[in-house]
Amino acid sequence: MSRTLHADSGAVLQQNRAGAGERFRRTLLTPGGAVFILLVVLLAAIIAVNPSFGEPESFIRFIGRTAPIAIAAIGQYFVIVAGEFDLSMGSVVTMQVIVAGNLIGDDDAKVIPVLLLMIALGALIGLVNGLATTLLKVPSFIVTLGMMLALFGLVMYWTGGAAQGNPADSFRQIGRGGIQDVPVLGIIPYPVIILAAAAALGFWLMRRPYGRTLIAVGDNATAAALTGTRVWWVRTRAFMLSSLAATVSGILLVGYAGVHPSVGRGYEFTAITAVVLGGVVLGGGRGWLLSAAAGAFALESLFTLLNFLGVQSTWRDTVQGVIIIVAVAAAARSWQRRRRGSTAPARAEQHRITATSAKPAEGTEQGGNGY
Amino acid sequence: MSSTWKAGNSFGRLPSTHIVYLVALLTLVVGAVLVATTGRNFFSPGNISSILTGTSVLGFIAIGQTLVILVGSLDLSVPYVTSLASLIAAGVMANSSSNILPGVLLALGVSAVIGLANGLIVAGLKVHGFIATLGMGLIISGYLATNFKGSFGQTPFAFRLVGATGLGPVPVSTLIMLACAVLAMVLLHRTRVGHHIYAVGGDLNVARMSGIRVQTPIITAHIICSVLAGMAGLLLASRLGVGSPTVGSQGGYDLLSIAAVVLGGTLLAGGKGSITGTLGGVLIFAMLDNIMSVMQLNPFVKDVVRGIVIVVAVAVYARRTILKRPPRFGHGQPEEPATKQEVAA
Amino acid sequence: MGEVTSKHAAPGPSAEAAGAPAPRPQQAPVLEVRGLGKSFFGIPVLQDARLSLHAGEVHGLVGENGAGKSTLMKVLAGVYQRDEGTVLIDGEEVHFSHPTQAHEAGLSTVFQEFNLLPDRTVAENIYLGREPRKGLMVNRALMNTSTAELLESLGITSIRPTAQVRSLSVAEQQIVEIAKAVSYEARIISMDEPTAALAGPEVKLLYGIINRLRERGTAILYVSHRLREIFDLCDTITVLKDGRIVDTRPAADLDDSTLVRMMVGRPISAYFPDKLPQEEMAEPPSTTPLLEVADAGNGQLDSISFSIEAGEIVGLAGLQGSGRTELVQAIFGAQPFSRGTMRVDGIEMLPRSPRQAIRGRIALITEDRKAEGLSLNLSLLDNALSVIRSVFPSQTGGVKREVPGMFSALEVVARDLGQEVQYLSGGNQQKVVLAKWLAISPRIVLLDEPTRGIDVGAKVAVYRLMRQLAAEGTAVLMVSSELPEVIGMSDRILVMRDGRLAGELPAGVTEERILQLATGARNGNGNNDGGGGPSNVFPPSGGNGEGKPA
Amino acid sequence: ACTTDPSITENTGGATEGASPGATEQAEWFDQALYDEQNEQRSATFEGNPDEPWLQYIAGDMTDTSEFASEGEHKVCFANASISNPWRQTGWITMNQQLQVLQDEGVISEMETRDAKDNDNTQIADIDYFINEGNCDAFIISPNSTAALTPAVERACETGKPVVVFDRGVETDCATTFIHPIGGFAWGIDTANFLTERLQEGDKVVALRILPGVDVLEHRWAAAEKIFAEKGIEATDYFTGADPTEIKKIISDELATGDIQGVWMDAGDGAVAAIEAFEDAGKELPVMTGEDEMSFLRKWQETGIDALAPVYSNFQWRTPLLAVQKIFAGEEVPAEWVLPQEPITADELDEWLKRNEGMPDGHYAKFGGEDLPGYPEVWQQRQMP
Ligand SMILES: Nc1ncnc2c1ncn2[C@@H]1O[C@H](COP(=O)(O)OP(=O)(O)OP(=O)(O)O)[C@@H](O)[C@H]1O
Ligand SMILES: Nc1ncnc2c1ncn2[C@@H]1O[C@H](COP(=O)(O)OP(=O)(O)OP(=O)(O)O)[C@@H](O)[C@H]1O
Ligand SMILES: [Mg+2]
Ligand SMILES: [Mg+2]
Repeated sequence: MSRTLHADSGAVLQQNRAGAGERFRRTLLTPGGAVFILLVVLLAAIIAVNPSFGEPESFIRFIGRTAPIAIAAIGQYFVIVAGEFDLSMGSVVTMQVIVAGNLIGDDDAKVIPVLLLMIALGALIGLVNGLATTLLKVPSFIVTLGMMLALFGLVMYWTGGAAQGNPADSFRQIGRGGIQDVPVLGIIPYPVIILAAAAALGFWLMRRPYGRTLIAVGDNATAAALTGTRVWWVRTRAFMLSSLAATVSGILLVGYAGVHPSVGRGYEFTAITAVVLGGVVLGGGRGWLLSAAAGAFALESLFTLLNFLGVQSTWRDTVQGVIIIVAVAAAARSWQRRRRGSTAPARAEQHRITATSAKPAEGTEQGGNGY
Repeated sequence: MSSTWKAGNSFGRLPSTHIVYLVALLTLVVGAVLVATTGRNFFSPGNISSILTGTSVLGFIAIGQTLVILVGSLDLSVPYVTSLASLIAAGVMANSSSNILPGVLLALGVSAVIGLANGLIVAGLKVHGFIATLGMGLIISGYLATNFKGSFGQTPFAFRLVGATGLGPVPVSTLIMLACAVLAMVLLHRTRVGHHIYAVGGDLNVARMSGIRVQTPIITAHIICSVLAGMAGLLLASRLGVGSPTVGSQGGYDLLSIAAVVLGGTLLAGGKGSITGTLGGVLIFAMLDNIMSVMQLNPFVKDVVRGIVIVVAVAVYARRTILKRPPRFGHGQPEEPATKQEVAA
Repeated sequence: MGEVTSKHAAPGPSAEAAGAPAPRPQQAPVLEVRGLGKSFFGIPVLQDARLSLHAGEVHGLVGENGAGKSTLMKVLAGVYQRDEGTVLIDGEEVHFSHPTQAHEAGLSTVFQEFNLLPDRTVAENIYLGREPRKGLMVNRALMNTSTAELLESLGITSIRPTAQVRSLSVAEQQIVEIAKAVSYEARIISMDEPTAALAGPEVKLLYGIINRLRERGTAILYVSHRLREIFDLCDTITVLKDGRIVDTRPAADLDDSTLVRMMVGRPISAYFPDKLPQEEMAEPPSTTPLLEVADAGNGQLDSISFSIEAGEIVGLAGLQGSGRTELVQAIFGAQPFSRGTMRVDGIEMLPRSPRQAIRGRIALITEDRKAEGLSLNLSLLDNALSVIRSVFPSQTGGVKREVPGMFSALEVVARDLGQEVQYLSGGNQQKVVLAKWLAISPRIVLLDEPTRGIDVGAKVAVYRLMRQLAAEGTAVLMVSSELPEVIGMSDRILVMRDGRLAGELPAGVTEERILQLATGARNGNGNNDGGGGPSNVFPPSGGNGEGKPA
Repeated sequence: ACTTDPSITENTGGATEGASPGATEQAEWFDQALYDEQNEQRSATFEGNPDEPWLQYIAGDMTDTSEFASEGEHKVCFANASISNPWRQTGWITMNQQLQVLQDEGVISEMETRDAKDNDNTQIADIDYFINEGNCDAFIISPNSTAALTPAVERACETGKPVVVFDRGVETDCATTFIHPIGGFAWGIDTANFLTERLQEGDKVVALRILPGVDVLEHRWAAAEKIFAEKGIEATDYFTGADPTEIKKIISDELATGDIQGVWMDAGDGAVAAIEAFEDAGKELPVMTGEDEMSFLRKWQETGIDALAPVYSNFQWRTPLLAVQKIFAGEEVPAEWVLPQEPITADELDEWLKRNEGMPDGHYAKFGGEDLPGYPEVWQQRQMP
C-alpha cells in the first residue's frame, strides 16, 4: 500500500459500519434474508399440519433428503452470481448416477477410483462449459443447453438407457446412511454432514478473494478485467464448481434413491428456482450463497407441505409457479423501494470516512454481497 | 467505444444473418451428400415436405420467441400455451366445422391473455422473463395435468385440412408460418412498436429517456409470442385431429426455440437480431433432424449431435461480434484487445 | 468528424465578446422554477431551488459534484418527480411524470449519461419514441431525410443518418445526442455536461450549435465543470451548492475565482498544487527511467518511444481519437503492443494482459469510471480490495486493515465502508477508483482523464495525490483533454496525433503550442480548420488556464 | 398443385363428443365393458405354444392376408414412438434381434426405423415420410398416443400395404393386426386383487404412478382404484415421473403421517426406492406390487416381501415382425392379437431371476428373447443400433 495514504494519526476512529443488530435487521429485509423468514413460516406450517415432522429425527431426515438439491443450488449459485446459467446440471447428475451404477457394481474396491473418476468428470464438464462460454463467447444459456442435450444423449447411448444396477452398499451409504445412535436426533445422515461441509466451504470461498472477485465479475466484467482479473478463468471455475456440486448431488442421490436415468431430471430448473427464491439476481453480482441453499429448503418445504395438505400432486407445479413469481416480484419491489430510497437500509447519512489504520473493519464487505 | 469495422478477413464482415444462411447451406450440402449415400434423394418432394413440416411448428414459436428475446426477455411458457391452445381449439370445435372460428378465436384469445399476463409480470412487476415465464409455464402445466388426461376434443375435417394440405411439396402450414414471419418483420421494421422492441431490448433506460413507454413493447412482444405459440397449438390440433395436454412439452419447444433464435444470430441479451435469421436457425434444425432420421441415427446420438451443433454453430459467429476499430497501422490480423476479449463472454 | 467550416459562427476569442449578448430581463421567463425540493432516501438533494430562464438565454448551472445539477435537470425533464415546489413553463404550472411530457411541453434534455442505442442508426436514434408515420407504418424515408436536414442545419456534415451509432466516435455520438435534443424543436434545452467527452474541434462545433439555438430564441440550461465554457457561452450563471442555490448572476459580473469560491464555499488556494520535495528514497535513485517505451506499436499506435523517470508527472495531450487511451491501454496490457519494447525499471517487460502489468505494479485509472472502473453493486471496501484480491490475493488481509485509513486520507464521503458504490457521487466514486489502485503501491500510475466530470474540490484532491505519488518516486502519466490541467500538472508534455507521438514539450508551454502539435498545424497561421489562427482553436488560450485563480 | 392427403376424410378419428374446454375427463378412463372383457381374458386359454408366448393369442376374428402373400424379401418401415424408458429399450433390443433372424431367413430385407422421441407430431410426420419416401412393403407402428395417431395410421392403411400396430392402440381397425397384451385393466385387477386379499378394510395403500394421460397406464389405475374402493382400502395416488427420488420422498412423507400397509405401482420403475423408504424409516415392509423389471425382482427376493410382479409383456416387441412374416406368407393373423399377460408370483420368482441372471436392473424378465441370436450379451450390454 502506498505510503501516501497513511491516515493522519490524529483521525478519529468512527464506526464505519452499523451495529450488529441493525445489520441483522437490514439483512432480513433484503430478498436474500427474507427467504429465511419464508422458510421458517413454511416449516411452522408443516409442523402445524403434521406435528411429527417437528420431531428431531424426522426433521434431520428432511434436511438429509433436501441436501442434494441444496448442494445443487449452491453450485448453481456460483454460476448465477457470475452472471451466467448452468442448464447442464440435471444431465450431470444423471450422468454421475449412471456412471456410479455401471462402473462400481458390487465391487467395494472400485468405490474410491470411480469416485475420483466422477469428480474428474464433473470438473471436466464444468471446464468445457466454462471455456466454451468464455473463450468461444457462446452465451452460457446455449452452451449448457447444448451440454445438457449432448451429455444426456451420450449417457443414454452408452448405457442403452438403463443402468446395470445399484452400486455397492458402501458407496450408497454416502447418500443413505448416517451416524447412528446420536442422542436427541437419533441419526445424523451423512448428506446433512456433507451439506454442512459444502455450505461452509462455499461460504468460506465467497469470503475469499476468489468469491469476492466472482461477484465483481458478475457485477462488472469489464472493470474486473481491468483490475487484473482473469475473467475467463474466474467464470470457468464457477462452472466447474457448479458441475462439481452436481457431482456431489449425484453421489448423494445414488445413495438416496438408487440408480435410474430419471434421477436428476429437471434439476437445473429446480436449482435455478431455488437460487432465485433465495434472492439471488439473475444477471449476476448480487446474492448470498446461504440464501440460495435456503431457497432450496424453502422449495422442498413447500412441496412437503403440499403433500401433507393432500393437495393433488398435479397442482404442485401450479403452486410452485405462483410462488416463484410472487417471491421474485416481491424481491424486485424491495429493490425498487431501495432505489427510490424509501427503505431504511439505503437511507443513511453519508459522512467522511475516518479511521485510524489500527483496526480492520471486519465484516463490512457484506455490504456488497448482501442484497 | 468500438466501431463496426470488424476483423480483417471477409468472413468477419458478413452480417450474422448471412452466416446463418451459410451454415444452413452447409447443412444442406452435407445433408444432400449423406442422404444420397443411403440411396435417397434429399430434394425429393416427400423429403422437402418432411423438412418443411418440421419447420412450421417450431417456426411459429421461434418467431414469437425472437420478438421476446429482442425485447430483452425470454418465454419458457410456450410449450404449455401450445398444448392449452390445442386443447381449447379441439374442445370448442368438437368435430363441427361451424365451430372452427370460435375455436380458433378462443384458443388465440386465451393465448393472448397468457401473453398479456407474462408481459405484465415482466414489465410491471419487474420479474426477470426467465422466472416469470418459467412460473407461468408451471402454472399452466399444473392446470393441464390436473384437468386433462390424455387427448381431448376433436377438430373437424375442414380444419384438419390445414395441416394436411400442401402446395406441391410445401405444406400450407409452412406458408402460414412464413406469412406470420413476414408480418413479424413488418412489425419489427415498419412500426413504432417494432422500433421500440429493439430500443427496449437494446437499452431499457435509453428507451425510457427517449419517451418510450417501455411496458408497451415488452407486453406486445409477449402477447405476440404467446399468440404464435397458440398458432402452433392450432396447427398441432389440426395435424393431430385432437387436442393434447402434452403435445407442447413433447416437442421441447421452449429451449429448442431459444436455441433456434440464438442460432439465427439474435443476441440473447436482446436489442439485436432478425426474424430472417431465426427462420434460418429453424431451417437448420429441421434439416438436421431430417438428415439424422434418414440416416437412422440412434435417437440418443441425435441429441448429442444436436447439442454439439447448437454450441458450435453459435460459436462460429459469436466470436465475430467483438467489434474493433479498424487498424491504423499494419495490415496483418489486427490483434484483439485482450480485455474486451476476456469480458465479452 | 468535427469538420468546422468558416460559415459557422466560431466563438469569439474571449468570453466577453462571444458569450454575452445583452440578456433580456424584461421578457417573461419561459421557464421558472420556484422552491423546488427533491430528496433521495430522505436526504434532501435539492432544496428551495429557484431559477428562471428566458428565451435566447444561455444559463449556466455550476456546482461541485453532487451539488444536485443533474438531479435538477432530471426533475425538469420528468425523469424524477419533485417533492415540492413549482415549475412554470410560459407562466403555467407543469407536472411531468415522463420525459415525453416534457418534450411535448417544449423542453428537451441532453443527459449526462449516454442515451443512444449503439445498434440502431442515427436517424432511428434521433426519432426514437416519435418515429414519423405514414398510416400505420414508420416512414423511414422521411426519418432519414429529416435527420439529414437536421444535421445539416446544425452544420454537421460528417454523420450519415443511416450510419449505425456504434460506428461513430464518442464525440460524434455526443453530437448525435445533442442533435437529438435539438430535434424536438424545444424552446428549452438543458444540457448536462455535453462536452465531457468532447475535445477541441467538437467543442467548437457545439459552440456553433448553441449560438444558432440562441439566435432562434431557444433558452438553454447548460451544466459544465469546465469554467472556460461557462464563461464563453453563458449569459447568466447560477451556482448550486449542497442542493441549494448560492446565487444567480450575470456572467459578466463574475470571474473564475469568484465563481470557484461560490461553488466550494472557500477559495482554493492552490488549484494546481506545487511540486512536493522528493521524499528520501531507501535506495539511491537509479539513473534508469522507471518506464521506457521504445519504438512500440500495435494496430492503433505506431513508433511510440518515450520514457518517464521516477517521480515525474508526464502529461499526454492530443485531440479526441488521437490514441491517448490506446497508448495507456497498451502500456497496461489491455490492448497490448504488438511490436517494440518496453522496460519497467530497466527490466524488459511487455505486458500481454492487465494482470501482467499489475504484477509489474502498473496502475491504470480508466476514463470511464462506471463502465470500466467500478463494480457499482459492490461496497467501497470490495471495490478498494478488488485489485489486490485478484492479483495479490495473499496480501488481502494486510491491505484490508489499511483501507479505512486510505479512504480517510482521500476524504471519501460515504455512509460506511459497506455502502454500495452506486450511491456515491461522481467525485467520491473516482476516489474509490484511486483507492483501489493505491492499494497495490504502484510504481507507474497511468491516469486517463482522471478529473473528467468531477468537481473542483475533488479535482484538487486528485492533483494533490498525483503530486504526492510523484514525491514518493512513482512515475505518473496523465491523459487529459483539459489543457490547463496538462500544463498545470506536468513536468513534461507528450502530444499525440493520429496514433503517433507528435512531439514532446517542456513544462509551462502555452496551449497554442500543444494544439499546434496536436493538430499538425505547421505554424501560427497555417491552421487547416480555417478558423482563423491558432488562437481560435478551442480552447482559447486564456491567461493561467481554466479555473486557476487569476 | 394442391396436395391433400387423400385419407383425411370426414369420418375418421374418434367420435369424441364435444365438451366445453376445461371440462375434465377425470374418471372417464374407467370403461366397464373393457374391464369385463379383460377380466375374462385373464383366464382365457391362449392358442399356440406356451413356450412361445409371443405367438400366442386368444381365439377371435382373424384377418385374411392371402392378398399380401408374396415371395422374397420385404422392406419393413417401423414408426416407433420412442425408446425413452427401460421397457421400450428392452423391447427395442429384442425387436432388433428378431429382425436379424428374419433377415437371415430372407423374409425381411431391411427395417427402416424412425423414432418420434415421444412426440405425436413427429410420429405423424414420420409415418407420412414412410408413405411418401419409404418404399415400404409393410408398416409397423407403435403409436405415441391413441387419438392423435389415428389419422396417420389410416393413411398408412390407405396405401394398401399391411399395417401392424402394437403396444398402444388407435381408434381404427384398419390395421392388419393390432398386437397387445391383455391390457391395463387386467393389470389393475391382478394387482388390486393381490393387495386386497392380503389387506384389511381400512388399510392404506399408496399408489405410485408415472404420468397422467397415458391410456395404458390410466387403465391400470382405473381398475385398481375401483377395486380398492369396493374393498374399503384407503388408496392415495401420486404421480412420480418414475423418479426414484420423488418416490422416496413421497413414501417418507406418507410414513411420517401414518403407517402404510400396501404399495401399488403402475410400473416397476422406482419400486426399489419405495421399499428403501420403508427400510430407512425403520417401518415394516408393505405388501407390494411392482413389475417384472429386474431391479424389483431382485429387491423382492432380497427382502422377502409379500409381492406380485404384474407384467406388461415385453415380448410383444417380437410379435410385430413375426406377424409381418406370417402376413407375407399369406397366413391369417388375429385381427386383434391379444398376447398373454401373466404376473410373476412369489413361487415363480426364483426361476425368473435365474433365467435373467446377469441382466441389468432396467431389464424386463419376460422379455422373451432367450432363443434369439446374441443372447444374453446383447441384452446384458443393451446393445441397440
Ligand atoms: N438516483 C439516485 N439515488 C440516490 N441518490 C442519488 C440519485 N441521483 C443522485 N443522487 C444523489 O444526489 C446528489 C446529487 O447528485 P447529482 O447527480 O444531481 O449531482 P451533480 O451536481 O449532477 O454532480 P456531478 O457533477 O457529479 O454530475 C448526490 O449526492 C447523489 O449521490
Ligand atoms: N476513427 C475512429 N473510429 C471509431 N472509433 C473511434 C475513432 N476515433 C476514436 N474512436 C473512439 O473514441 C474513443 C476515444 O478515442 P481514443 O481513445 O483513440 O482517443 P483519446 O485520444 O484517448 O481520446 P479521449 O481520451 O479523449 O477519449 C475510443 O474509445 C475509440 O473507440
Ligand atoms: Mg451530474
Ligand atoms: Mg481517451
